[in-house]
Amino acid sequence: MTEPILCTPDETFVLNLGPQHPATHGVLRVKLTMDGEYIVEAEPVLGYIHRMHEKMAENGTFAQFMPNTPRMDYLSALSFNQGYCMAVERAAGIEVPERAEYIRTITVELNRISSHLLWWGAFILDLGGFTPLLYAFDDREKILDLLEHVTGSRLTYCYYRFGGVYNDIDDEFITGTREFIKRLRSRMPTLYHDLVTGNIILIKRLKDIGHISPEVCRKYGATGPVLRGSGIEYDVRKNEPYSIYPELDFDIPHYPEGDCMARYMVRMDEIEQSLRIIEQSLDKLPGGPVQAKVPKTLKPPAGDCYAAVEAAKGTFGCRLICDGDKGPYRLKLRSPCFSNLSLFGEIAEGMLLADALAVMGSLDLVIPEIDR
Amino acid sequence: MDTSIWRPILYLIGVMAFAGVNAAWLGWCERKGAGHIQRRIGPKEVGPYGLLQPLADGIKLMTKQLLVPQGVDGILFRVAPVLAMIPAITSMVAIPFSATFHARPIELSVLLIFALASIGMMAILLGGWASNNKYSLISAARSVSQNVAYEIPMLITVITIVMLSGSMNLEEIALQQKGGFWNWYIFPIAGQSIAQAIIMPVSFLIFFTCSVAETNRAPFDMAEAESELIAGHMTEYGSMGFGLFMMGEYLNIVVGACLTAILFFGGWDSPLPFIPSGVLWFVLKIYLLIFTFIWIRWTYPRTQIYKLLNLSWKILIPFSLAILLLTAVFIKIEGILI
Amino acid sequence: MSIIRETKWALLELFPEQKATEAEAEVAAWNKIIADARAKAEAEEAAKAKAAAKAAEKAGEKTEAAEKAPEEAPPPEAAPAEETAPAEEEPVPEMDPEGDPPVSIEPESPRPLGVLVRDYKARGVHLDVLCSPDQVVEAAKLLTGAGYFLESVTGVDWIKEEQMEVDYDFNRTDGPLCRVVVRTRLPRSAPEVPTVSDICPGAGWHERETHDFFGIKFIGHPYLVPILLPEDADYHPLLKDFTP
Amino acid sequence: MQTLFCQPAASPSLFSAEGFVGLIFLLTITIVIFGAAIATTSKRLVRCVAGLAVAFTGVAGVYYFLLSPFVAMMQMLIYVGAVSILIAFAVMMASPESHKGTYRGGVLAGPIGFSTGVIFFAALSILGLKTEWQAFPRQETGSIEHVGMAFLTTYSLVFELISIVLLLAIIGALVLARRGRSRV
Repeated sequence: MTEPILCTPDETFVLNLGPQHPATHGVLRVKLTMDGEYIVEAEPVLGYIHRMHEKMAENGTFAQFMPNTPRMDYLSALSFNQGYCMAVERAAGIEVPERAEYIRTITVELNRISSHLLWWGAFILDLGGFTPLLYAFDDREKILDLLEHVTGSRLTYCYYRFGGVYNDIDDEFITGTREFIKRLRSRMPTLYHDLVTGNIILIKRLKDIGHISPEVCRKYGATGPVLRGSGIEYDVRKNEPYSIYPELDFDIPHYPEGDCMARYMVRMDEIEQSLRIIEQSLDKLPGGPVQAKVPKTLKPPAGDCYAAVEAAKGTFGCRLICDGDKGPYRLKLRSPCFSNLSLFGEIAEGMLLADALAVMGSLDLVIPEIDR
Repeated sequence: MDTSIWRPILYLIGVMAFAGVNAAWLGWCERKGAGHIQRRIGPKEVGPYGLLQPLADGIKLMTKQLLVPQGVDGILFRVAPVLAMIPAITSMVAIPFSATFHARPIELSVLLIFALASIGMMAILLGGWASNNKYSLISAARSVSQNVAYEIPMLITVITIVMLSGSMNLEEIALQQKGGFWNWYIFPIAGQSIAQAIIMPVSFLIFFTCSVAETNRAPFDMAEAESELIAGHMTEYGSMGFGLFMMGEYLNIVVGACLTAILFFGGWDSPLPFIPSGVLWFVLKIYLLIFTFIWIRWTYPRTQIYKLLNLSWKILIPFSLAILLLTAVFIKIEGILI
Repeated sequence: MSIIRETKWALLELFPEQKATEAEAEVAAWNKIIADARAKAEAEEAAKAKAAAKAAEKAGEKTEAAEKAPEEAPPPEAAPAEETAPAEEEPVPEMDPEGDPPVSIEPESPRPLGVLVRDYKARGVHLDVLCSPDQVVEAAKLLTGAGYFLESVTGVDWIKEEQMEVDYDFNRTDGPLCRVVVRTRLPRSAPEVPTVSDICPGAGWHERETHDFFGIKFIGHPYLVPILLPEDADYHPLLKDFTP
Repeated sequence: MQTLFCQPAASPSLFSAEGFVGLIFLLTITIVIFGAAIATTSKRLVRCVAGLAVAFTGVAGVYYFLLSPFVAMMQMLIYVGAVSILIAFAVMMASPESHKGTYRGGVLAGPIGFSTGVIFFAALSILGLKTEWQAFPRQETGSIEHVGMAFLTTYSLVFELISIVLLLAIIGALVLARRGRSRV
């Protein structure tokens, strides 16, 4: 760690990073107090695209809120779909058919890969490498095509229903997915790892930069790849198994270094693990219905429940409080990036501007999800 | 006085035309090259293969209003883009395109190019400062510290070549490398002296790295690192102010490529003795070098400013000094032997 | 001991009354189990005496095993919790000192302060703590000391009851799963609760958000300014009587 | 050149090579004076530095006129490329705010400066007028060998002194820079 240069307060200046800035990936503003190129203090300012999703939930029925979920984290929309569905299913006591759970797993993992691919491209773009973004988009395009085929939309999927999924998958999707797995597996080592991961400039930019200790993660409640990059083997899919994850064989990649490179490697490995999960789910895919019998208007009994899923960025939690009515009495959406970003202020101190932006990129922020 | 005073003037006009056209279509080349590197097509809508895209861009830039934001230093803000362009164009005068195709023989053409390059640095500095924008200011500070750091190893490597060739005249240097590619300074096979044979490839690497850094190109584009500083010193510039900066940048690349081609690749000399040499070879070489610039830019991520400076101060400068010393020793030894 | 049991007993420190009754219930439950086991063993012994020689051998092994269990019973403090009334006539389910405590009965609303064990399948949480506002900091300290981290903070507006609720979701990253929700009820007219942001800095933003949406004041928060709402916002949109 | 000033009637036509050269000479002189004027009168430090750079460029032009391209180039490289940029750099780093004025000294600063300038100018003019100027034939082509030899033999002291110029520039820049900051 480089020590910040000691200085009197009047030698610092405030740099407004954002709300429109190439590195903030959206409308995030970071108020940086700088001493030359060193950051003395960093304060993220949020809320530029706050849309009050939680109030919208209270105003409608359970089903009416469904299309709001993909609008939060538009990059891993299905995870948010699933989190909300799980909360409602838990409250109403709905059992999801096995085939639907498999389909959910396949699609949500595809979505996770697409989210990680986009992050990968955008992160390298933050570091000044332009080309990988397009390679990532090339592969992501295939996922979008596949998901479009079953869900009907390309980005803001609203595919899951309480008690199942909207649409059954067909052979075209299955063969397409298998082909995609083969394709990505063949491209990963050359295009992704040889070109970028092994690049000396990239390694120098990421190694020993932005060290986040497990203690800091715990203090701020950081989850997902950020936490796993700090060496903690925590994944909701394994620690709090939901859906069909207990039946599948996959690992949780984790790296103890806690620097940007560790977070980078976690995500890269997660892509491979997701491929494994999809492959196994496709092999085991059972027959049967994809939608349970669910009453037309859901009226879960009064009470509250909590459901958490592993979204691409970390734990997405839904606290649903019902009062026996047609819609939620209160819906709290615990978004992963909100917590992940909150530690930025602490770790950015004394960092170079360029490094701080690398760290911000490595947190994988999606601003609509933070602001909700 | 030289009576052929019109020659440099006409040449200058020619060079200006060349510069404008070149900068515009280098932009096209860059976009097309980037496109193909990124497995997409690149510009294709305007004209065949998007060849008229630069025209469209130029018209767009020219018809836009030159916005002078509030709080900027008006004069310096307007002067800076021009200042970025002038030295770049002027240094073209010093470059011999072939044995006959040059403005006028300038004895110290290498020195002239470096002298003019230092003015170009001033443009970024003033433009960045006058913009009254913190990003621009940081960018100006960065680019100056970067240029100062990289000018030193670059000059030292040039001095080794000057020592070998005994001349600061680019024409003279090019002529010394004539007669096949094995005579070019970069190739260690059959050079004129032992010193060249051993040292030149390393020297070339240092020189090329420095010229990438001096022209503010990725992976050393600290001054306009868009994820950190938006567009650096050009953040506040629109229309032709921006256009001039861009043209200046492309011209600097051309000058850098020309210099590299002459110093290390024999200038207009053809690679094999039985093929006639000429300006075409020179153009081919510089465009190959420019392609390398583009290729590097679209392949590598950006370095970080302090690591960049460390690279210069801790690696390139000591190495280039060692090379300088070695060259001097070799030349002396050869002098004694012969 | 299971993590849920451990956490429950740690949290019961906050509620001495519930702790006392639970401990008593534990002892009673254990006594009953021991008594049952003895009775079972005796019955089996009687049956064994009647049985043939081969069957007698097998039954003997079982008795030994059954007799071992009561000896392992822990002292009352560390004893596993048991909330179902021990006096119930139906046979008490087999108790495993390593296992999770059984689910609490759904309490009548308004529920008393204390710790409840929830059905994870239906609720998504394991432990549900209702405490008074001034116990929140203590609870947070206990939980972070036990290796938990704060996942989120949120509020609920119970307008009919003229109350506000603040929920703190705790989770842990290492070891087995245990989700704890700590709730506290505040009067709706003056919702104030001490901040936990000095114990878990991550709470800082969540509390700011809750303040934005509900107007709940977190006493001692270092920087309680709007985070998601505009900086000059003086309204709290998640209140049930909010009209835009 | 003197003919140009003394005998305007006999001055060569503007479009001849001679006339054009004279024009360029006048231009360089104007650049020097213009730059110097900016450097001394401007209220913004950065503009002063820019003016200084302009003046240096003009001086380089004069050197070129004196058939000494090497010195002209060095003038550009060292004074414009290094000294001015160092100063400008330091001034910028001193304060991020743009409104950084030049430092105004006491009441006596103006008159003293002015009189020093006048005395200097007068002395130089007298010297220039009194000296019997004669054109030196150009001794050599200014090739690298000659320059190198000259640097390391006849003018070695001068060569070393150049480094002091850079040192002075750095110190001056630091002095300028520190002034804007709080005295710690």
